[in-house]
Amino acid sequence: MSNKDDGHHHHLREQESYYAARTKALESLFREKNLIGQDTVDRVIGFFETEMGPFNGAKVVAKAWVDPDFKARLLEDCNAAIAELGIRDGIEGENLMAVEATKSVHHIVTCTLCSCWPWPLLGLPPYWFKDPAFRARIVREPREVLQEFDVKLDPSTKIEIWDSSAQVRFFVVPVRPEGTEGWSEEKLADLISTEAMQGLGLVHAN
Amino acid sequence: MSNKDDGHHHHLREQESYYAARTKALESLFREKNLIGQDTVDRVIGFFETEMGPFNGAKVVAKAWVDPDFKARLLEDCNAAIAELGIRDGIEGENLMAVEATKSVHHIVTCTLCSCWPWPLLGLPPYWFKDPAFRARIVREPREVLQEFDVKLDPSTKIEIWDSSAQVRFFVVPVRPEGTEGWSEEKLADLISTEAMQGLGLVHAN
Amino acid sequence: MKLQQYLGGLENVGPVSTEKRVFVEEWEKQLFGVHMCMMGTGIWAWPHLRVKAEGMNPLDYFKYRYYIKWLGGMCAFLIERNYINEEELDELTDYYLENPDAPLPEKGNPKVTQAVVDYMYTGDDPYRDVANNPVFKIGQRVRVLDPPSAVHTRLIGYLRNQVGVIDEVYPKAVLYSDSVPTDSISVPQPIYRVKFMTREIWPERPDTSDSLFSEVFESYLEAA
Amino acid sequence: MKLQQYLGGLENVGPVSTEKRVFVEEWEKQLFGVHMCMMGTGIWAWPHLRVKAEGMNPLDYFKYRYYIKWLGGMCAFLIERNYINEEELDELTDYYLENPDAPLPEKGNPKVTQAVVDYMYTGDDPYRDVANNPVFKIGQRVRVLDPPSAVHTRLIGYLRNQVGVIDEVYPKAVLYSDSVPTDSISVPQPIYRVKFMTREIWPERPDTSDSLFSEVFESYLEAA
Repeated sequence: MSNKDDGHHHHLREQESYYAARTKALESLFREKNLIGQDTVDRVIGFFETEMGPFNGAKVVAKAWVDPDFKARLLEDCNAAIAELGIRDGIEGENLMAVEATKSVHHIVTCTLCSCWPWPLLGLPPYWFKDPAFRARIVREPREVLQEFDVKLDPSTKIEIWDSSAQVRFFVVPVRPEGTEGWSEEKLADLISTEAMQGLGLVHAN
Repeated sequence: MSNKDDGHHHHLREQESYYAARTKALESLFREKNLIGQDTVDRVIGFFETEMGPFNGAKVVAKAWVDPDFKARLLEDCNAAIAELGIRDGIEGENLMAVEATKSVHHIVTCTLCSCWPWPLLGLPPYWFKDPAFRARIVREPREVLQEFDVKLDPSTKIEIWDSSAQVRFFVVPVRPEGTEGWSEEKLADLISTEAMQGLGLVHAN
Repeated sequence: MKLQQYLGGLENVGPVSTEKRVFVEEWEKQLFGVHMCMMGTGIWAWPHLRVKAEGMNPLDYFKYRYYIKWLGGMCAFLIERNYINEEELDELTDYYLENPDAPLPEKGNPKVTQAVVDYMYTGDDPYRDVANNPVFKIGQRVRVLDPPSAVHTRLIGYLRNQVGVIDEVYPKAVLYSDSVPTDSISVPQPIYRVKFMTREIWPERPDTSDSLFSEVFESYLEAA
Repeated sequence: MKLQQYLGGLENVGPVSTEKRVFVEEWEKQLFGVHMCMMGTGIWAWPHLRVKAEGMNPLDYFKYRYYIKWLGGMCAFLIERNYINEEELDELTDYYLENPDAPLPEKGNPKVTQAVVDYMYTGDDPYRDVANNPVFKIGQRVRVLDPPSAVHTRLIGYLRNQVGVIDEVYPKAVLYSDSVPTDSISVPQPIYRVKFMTREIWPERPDTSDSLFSEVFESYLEAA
């Protein structure tokens, strides 16, 4: 059996080398044809490391937790509210909408047709969000899928699912955990995962 | 590349050894538990080699070609007509129905839910009939699938598809090829393939 | 949606198999023999095998060869119903893997063979001698219903919500099977042959006068 | 039926991925960078990538990791539109396979980077300033239509034939995209947020008060 597995992994590594070489060939051709700049790829990756990432969403959620007026404005007009915090919108966030989780209603975001995701607030989508099995199951058996994410909901909690298919990118303000009274926004933001801001995680005070 | 292929084939052979051993284990347990006779498997296989096979269907078609009255009875009551030729029905042939292909109507039989097939006339279904891709495509794009079977229909020929799902097992009397006037039933029967009797082949005089 | 119940009409699945053989490996014959023995002695029937096939991961359903799927389905069924246990099956599999030429035990029930042959010549009569009062008549337009997903169905996925014409009313009441969970066909009922125009089912395809016939249980139909 | 258009609700597909990383191989970042460059310079847009994804063999769609599918889709698109040719791509791929540490050419268009960053901060406004006279209003019951299979759709398969309630009427006319073939959404039209009860979509599931919201183009709806 171990021989088989080694062969399998070897084969996988070979494929990855191929994909890597083909990608390199692609960028190389783009450079030759003046379709890309030498620093474009680095700048794009850096952009999602420093400018558009889940740190934005966490900042917004923490603010909403400590400032009820801000939260009201966020739920009313998400794009305008995040601008107050100096967060720019843009691609895949032209029309953002925040929904607030409560103890009785849990929100889950998915995109069964592709992988629509609120980039300005969460950066790029992680692999789980794009997984065909996740997208197949989350709309029909959300409680079973939540279990696979180790999320335990009270059975009486109602679930609302948001399946993006046209223009709006949905974003969840999760429930603020107990025991965080008086915490700073920075300290609160550190608790908030990407998953919690799409309903596949809860926020816990560490 | 050849290394990869060898590895692939080696892996396949290994799997086949496993399936073979597991099947042997299964029959072995059946024998230990007195659930099967020592000659049951051989007798079953022999049954489909000598008693229920496409030779029955070919005999029926040849008879229908040379005897219009028999053909009329066959199309009216298939089970009764084949009994005239000494062909017994039975499993997967309790309710047979023959449909006659003409130059203007071509019949195709499929079973998109499983693999319903007229065993008394054709024996056991070949692999193509059970292939998920065949079953997916034949009902929606029959002309494209016929091309993959090297069957060329006149574009004006209408297609009728028979998708078995309840009780009836369909059987096609194909078009008699030109140039076979006066041939014996035996000689005609030799021309007729299993595929032709389900609409995935035509009959040609060699 | 169970993909195996919606197989017909699935797009982009690549070339079809044109393999004309019934068995491509010797072990498949032996497996088929054991299956036929199970059928002939009443251990199982087609609906049990179909339930297993429809409950498979759809990707595995495409991936594995026909009799490989049967092998999995048969073993799972026999273990669930306690005809055999998994440990003894695994142990014996290992034994035959290491000793591929080892003979089978010279034991068994000699009466089974004839019972199986008799069964193959008899089959299963689906008709039930109960009142058959068909709701629909020849020439009538009917719409195929779209009931919830079931463990097992004989409703062809691509026919859901389609309208056809009754082409034939079968003469007797049919019982599909009451030994497996189905949507609505485990009670005797009329069946109909319904004619559909394929251009209505797949209007995006080139226009033809092609038609498609299928037998449909009454409980899957309503007047259109 | 294109399976990728009917993914939601597909049963028996096994455990979900809980991989929380965005990229699992370094080359994926580079590929994403090239993709973003294509977006920012107008070489392609999401609909082109979606058309490729929906046109894939559904088994390959499940089999290959996300960015492996992107790589295939991007290369195919660029070759079809003559941005690059297959031979040069294959040759260079072989070269970098044999020389994985060989540098990229020190060439390129220095203006592209800022254009791409500007684009990422701007995005695409789907709203069109044309008359928007929505047919449906908040609280109205609507049925989702079941149009023929299209090359590309934004109609979620499991919502076909379902009845929901209009939860929101979006204020302006939306143009999806007129650069790819769609069923009916390549003209500006109203969109609606529609609320569905999941127990009505999947009545075979345990009964809950769970609901599902989705935005639906007007041309996919009729009054219920």
